[in-house]
Amino acid sequence: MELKFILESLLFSAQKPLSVKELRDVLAAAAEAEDADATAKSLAKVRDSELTVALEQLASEHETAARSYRLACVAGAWQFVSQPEYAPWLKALVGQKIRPPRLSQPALETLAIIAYRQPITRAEVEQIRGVNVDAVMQTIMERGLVEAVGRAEVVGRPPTYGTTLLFLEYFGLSGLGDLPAADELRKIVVQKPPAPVTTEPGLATVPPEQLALGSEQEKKVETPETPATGGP
Amino acid sequence: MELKFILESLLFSAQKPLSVKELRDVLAAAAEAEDADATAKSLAKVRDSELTVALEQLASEHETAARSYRLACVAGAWQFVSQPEYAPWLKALVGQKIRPPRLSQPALETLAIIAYRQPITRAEVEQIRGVNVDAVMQTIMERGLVEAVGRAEVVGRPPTYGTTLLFLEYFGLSGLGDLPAADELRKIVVQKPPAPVTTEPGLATVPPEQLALGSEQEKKVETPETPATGGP
Amino acid sequence: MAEYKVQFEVFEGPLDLLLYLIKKEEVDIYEVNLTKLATQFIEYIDLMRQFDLEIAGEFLVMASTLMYIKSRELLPVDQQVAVEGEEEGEDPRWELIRQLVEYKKFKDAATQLQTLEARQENVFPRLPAKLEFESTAPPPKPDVSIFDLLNAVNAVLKRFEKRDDARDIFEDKWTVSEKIEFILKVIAERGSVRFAELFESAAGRSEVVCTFLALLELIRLKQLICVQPEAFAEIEIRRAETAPATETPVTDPAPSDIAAEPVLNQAPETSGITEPPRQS
Repeated sequence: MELKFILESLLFSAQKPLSVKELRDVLAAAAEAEDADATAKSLAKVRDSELTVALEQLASEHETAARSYRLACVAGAWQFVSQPEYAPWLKALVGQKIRPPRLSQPALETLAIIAYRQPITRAEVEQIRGVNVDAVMQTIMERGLVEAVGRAEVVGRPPTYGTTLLFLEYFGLSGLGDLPAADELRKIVVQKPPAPVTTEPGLATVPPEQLALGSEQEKKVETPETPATGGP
Repeated sequence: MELKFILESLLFSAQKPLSVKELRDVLAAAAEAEDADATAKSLAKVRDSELTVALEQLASEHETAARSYRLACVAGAWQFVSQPEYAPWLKALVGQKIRPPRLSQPALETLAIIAYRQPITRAEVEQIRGVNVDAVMQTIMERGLVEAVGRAEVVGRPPTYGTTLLFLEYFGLSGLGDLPAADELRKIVVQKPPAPVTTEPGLATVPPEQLALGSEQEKKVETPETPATGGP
Repeated sequence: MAEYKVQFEVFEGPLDLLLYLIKKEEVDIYEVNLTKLATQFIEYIDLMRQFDLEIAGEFLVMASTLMYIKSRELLPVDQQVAVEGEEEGEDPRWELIRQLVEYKKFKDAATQLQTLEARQENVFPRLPAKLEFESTAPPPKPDVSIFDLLNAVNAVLKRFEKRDDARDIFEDKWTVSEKIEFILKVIAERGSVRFAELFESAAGRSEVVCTFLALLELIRLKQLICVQPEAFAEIEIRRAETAPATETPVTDPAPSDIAAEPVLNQAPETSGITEPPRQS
């Protein structure tokens, strides 16, 4: 019996999404059952990496099968979900999905900044958006999408913010690496100075030449002195 | 979009087996939705024989796929079921103590207010918390911790909310009188809304003594008992 | 006028307005004529003024930055550096363009999040019927305790108090540090105390809050722990074993009969709260 099918049967029957750790626990529990057979016992101490490989293989098999559902990893937990195009009938079956109202544009922008740049102070977010973000921060914190995660090591030790698990769930992301255009925007995060974060937003932001841009634009970035304007 | 995939998505997401008639009803309901597209409308009056053909084809496809589950028809109702050989792990899954996700701080605060002030309208909760509570109310209602209990006798007759038995279980309380420091929160005066009064908070909230209390607890609230612990 | 107002409010800030103006010009951010942009921006602000619209401070700050850039542009190139005495890289034009590029990227990311948000509305998780096997284990204990609720109460009280200054105008007689002393004294004398007792003598909201904060602080500092000997039993406060792993006996002056009760005493590493043993 293959591990992947065992995992599949678990995810198929589970009442909620299961993380790798939870799956591992179930396998361990099954191995300890009185009537555990050789297969069950052999999976007593399966490694997380093996589980992840099996899960990813499963997901790709289901993707290939192109049926009306797929195996998805959301916020680090795996579950079967329907493909969005079948929503009209599922709505008729189970009723409209209960979801909080959609987020406003300012809320989405603020969330995007926090998601890619976390941990980040409020001042830094304001610097990027160019406006005060008090109200919008309250909204997204209230909705549990963002939380205080620590304090910046600068004068005043202002709180820093990050996204929550609920954020990943809300947008159906498996993790922060799954953020759209993550490669491009997260480059900024990686290149941020590791320790002493600063509230001086100019410093916390990477120097211009590190902004990931198309090669053509990059060239232009490196020579900002050339006035783009026509001069007097 | 093929009929069989639509049926598949329904059976895959349904919590119980669905008969051909039930499936037909769902298709008919989807066809009547305001935003029904051409496909949805075309399935308004699909014949039972068509459905049966599609279902049988689905079942045979899943049989061929030989995964850990299959589509079965039992007593005229269709459902996806797991293959019996995975029972050892499914038993372990059911036996696992999987904790429901933690409640967020906003959810806890909202719960606290409802617990102490029930029955209470949403507007009153918002007044105490000072923020919109739509999203958070939805969460705690979905979790079965709070339910609508009636309507306030004011203009608009907005629904009032109270905590459920599950709430008591969840927090390990024997009754509402077990809520700590109860008097303090009950005393908070809610200001009347400035504009046309929609809810009269004072009326919608029961005085503390009317909250269902066990007789023993009632005594505690009124006359602090002698400490149970031995003196020095 | 109302129509204009709607239009103005579409812009979420000066950067948003600038991006809009650039987009209208159909040029790349890097190729935009900043002098022209400055003129357009300021015209826009003037328009807002004419309609007596409230102009957010951020727009005015941006307007002055743009004016500054524009005025620099008017100077001959060889005088610019000399006059400003700026080092290279402090060019305000560059700073503005960098800011715009960065903001644009996040604005695009926000649009993608919006797409994901809409998509999630149409994704339905499989919710199978509950499996039934003969021996069902007791339901899981939720990962929450009465203290989570108490914390929440406390947060509400605190915030309410802040907003409530108009009604209760009397001095707070209580401080958290006093209450910390009080609790420590009681515990030192008696070994343990029932949770409710700590609040019985409280005269008002502020005292409850102070006592509660003091208690939370002591728990946080691992001075005290809260235990609930069994489900539905009263919560007790007692001194925390400083080294829970090694079971060092505490110097407890008066070990009461309650202290002798069996207690599932886990190390109070996170919340200091000990969960009651599950009855099954």
